[in-house]
Amino acid sequence: MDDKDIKYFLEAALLAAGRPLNIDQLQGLFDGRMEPEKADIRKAIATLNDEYEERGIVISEVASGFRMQVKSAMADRLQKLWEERPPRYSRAMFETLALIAYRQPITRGEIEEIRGVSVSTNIVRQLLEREWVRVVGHRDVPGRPAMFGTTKGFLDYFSLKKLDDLPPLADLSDWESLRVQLDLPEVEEQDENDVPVLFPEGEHEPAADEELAVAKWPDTVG
Amino acid sequence: MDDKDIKYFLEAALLAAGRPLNIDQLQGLFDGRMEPEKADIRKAIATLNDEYEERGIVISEVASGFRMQVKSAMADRLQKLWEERPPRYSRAMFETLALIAYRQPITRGEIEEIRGVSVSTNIVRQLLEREWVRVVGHRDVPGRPAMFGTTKGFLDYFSLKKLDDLPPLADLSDWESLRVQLDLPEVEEQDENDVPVLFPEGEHEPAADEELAVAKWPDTVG
Amino acid sequence: MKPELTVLTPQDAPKPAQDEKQSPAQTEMPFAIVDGEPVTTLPQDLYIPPYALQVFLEAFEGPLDLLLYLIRRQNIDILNIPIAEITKQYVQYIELMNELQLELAGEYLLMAAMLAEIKSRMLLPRPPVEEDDEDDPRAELIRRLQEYERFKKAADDISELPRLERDVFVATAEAPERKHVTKLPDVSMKELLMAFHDVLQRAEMFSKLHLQREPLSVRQRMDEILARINARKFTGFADLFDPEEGRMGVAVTFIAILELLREAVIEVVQSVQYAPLHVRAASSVRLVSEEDE
Repeated sequence: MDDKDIKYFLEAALLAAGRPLNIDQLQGLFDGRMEPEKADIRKAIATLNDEYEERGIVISEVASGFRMQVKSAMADRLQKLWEERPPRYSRAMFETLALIAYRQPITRGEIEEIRGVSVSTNIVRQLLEREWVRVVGHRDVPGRPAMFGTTKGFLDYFSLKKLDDLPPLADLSDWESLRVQLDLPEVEEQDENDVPVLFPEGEHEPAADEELAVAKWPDTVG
Repeated sequence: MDDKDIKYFLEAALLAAGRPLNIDQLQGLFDGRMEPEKADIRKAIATLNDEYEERGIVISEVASGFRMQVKSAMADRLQKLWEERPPRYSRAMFETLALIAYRQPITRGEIEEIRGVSVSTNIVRQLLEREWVRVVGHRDVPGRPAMFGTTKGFLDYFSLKKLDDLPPLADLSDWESLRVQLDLPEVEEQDENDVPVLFPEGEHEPAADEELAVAKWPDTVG
Repeated sequence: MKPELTVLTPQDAPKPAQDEKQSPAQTEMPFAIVDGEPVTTLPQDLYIPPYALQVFLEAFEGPLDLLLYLIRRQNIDILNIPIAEITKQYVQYIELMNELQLELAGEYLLMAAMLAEIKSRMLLPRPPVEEDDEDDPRAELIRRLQEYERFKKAADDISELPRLERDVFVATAEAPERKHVTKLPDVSMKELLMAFHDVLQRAEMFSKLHLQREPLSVRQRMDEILARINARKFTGFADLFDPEEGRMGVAVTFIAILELLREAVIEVVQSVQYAPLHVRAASSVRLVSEEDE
């Protein structure tokens, strides 16, 4: 095993390990016969670091050994990598938010009654954490359930000056006019049977095609 | 930003990410002003791979994008790094996975029909939890059974770029000879669109990969 | 002497040898220990000692798999296998299982019945004219075996693909000062409205609930009133009205107060007759104002 082999083997080991490896561990990776001296290993690591001069990586020595890392100047420019993709809100979350917006103050029980299914604690927490809704009081019934209302933050997010600016309920029955009013994209014609069958609640990501499912309904919702 | 900068930035990004990044994600990492063309990114990746010729790493392209990985020759020698054995999977799981991969979208009932034995809930859960398969919809028949399909994660795990890259379904011609020898009638008339058995009512459009799976049939059946 | 037989569950299976890649065809882990020896592969012939039968059966993925095994292990060109012979062997297995009082899966019995039927048919003289294809169970059996074997093979092919964690390792480098930022999902008014539309439609379809289409301004005003009052002290009823809003505004405020009263969120009190009305949050209602959160 020549110097180059040792060098590239160590490089691959550190890149594959994803954790610091100490000199004994590095040495132990070699087959007995070709095991280099520790000094050779240190020399190889130094050589690698020289080669990395221009590159974005470096082998640094930390408490538990040698670790391959991205240089900090480079890491700064890579922040986007760690911006986690925003999770998608569920349909249940949107429905809950909409009910709070239009029917506030409203309790969780009342939301559940209208939706016909239970509202998970998680959804309520999401909405509270996002600071779109707040507890405005407690209803005087057993359990003293919290009543929810929307916040200024909610209005700000949707560029509304006041709740009044939410599209009036009545207009919801006329989806077409609402679409025009909100400047929503035109809905394509689609076969009746596709949409409802393939994407049941909860198991899908709300996609563009969902508009279609909704677009059909106005006639049924007097 | 010159070619070298682009190259080393991409290298650092792929190493820092530890997961496949597609060309859009790679491009998006650059500041708007210095954003290179996609072609330049591809070129830089090719150059890096040339430079890695002697080294133990390689950038490979899988379903979700480009992935920096340790070359397999090197990986064999690095087994000692991992104390834990890689997860092992049962044959039942692979058979189920194969049916989902080649015959998607497919329901559990359809899988059981072909395997001649029931599919345990455990196997389905394992596949879902590994995120190798997902529910792509529900068949519009009583019980509305879930239809399964594979994910990009599945392709990534097995170092495939697309479903087309799966090994072709075997052409088991001796079965055909057997059929002839036994003087059996033709098994079934099957033409190019032989999918109806498995995909009733045109609930999906056979994708390119399915044609691949089906393309072999005429020889053996027809 | 009856050998000791242990059927292993995946949990207590010993760490398998490195031979997975060499023999991926049958199983990935030893499925039994017979006489203390781990069994990792099926025998090359059909002579399976009865004591080991159970474990071998557990190695099969069902009756199709067993049948396929019997056919393939003949070590004879498949062309020369009379289906009757295979049937005989399969039925022997089933009988053996019965003798050993092994729990028999229904699928195995079903297959045995199907094979028995095929066998009996073959003993009958051939009908002079073409049989109806649909009625020939041999055709169906062969179709199923063929289909199953294709996927059994495909499963092997997939299991031999290079696998992350086993054959492929991702190369990573640590990024020291990385900050985790979780972006919040974007929500559009459209999504909100669609959800609302949806829930209204469901409510109307499935319940007697009739949502009133009241003007939002009342809800808004209810909100504003709630923000101004609290439970500890009284707020003048008249103070809630802003004459500058005009007749409409006053009416909206009034309806809002009535609505809050109806929902028992507020109380209106009067110390003596004709004294000014006062409003406060209902004793049982605790209001939280947005500012002091």
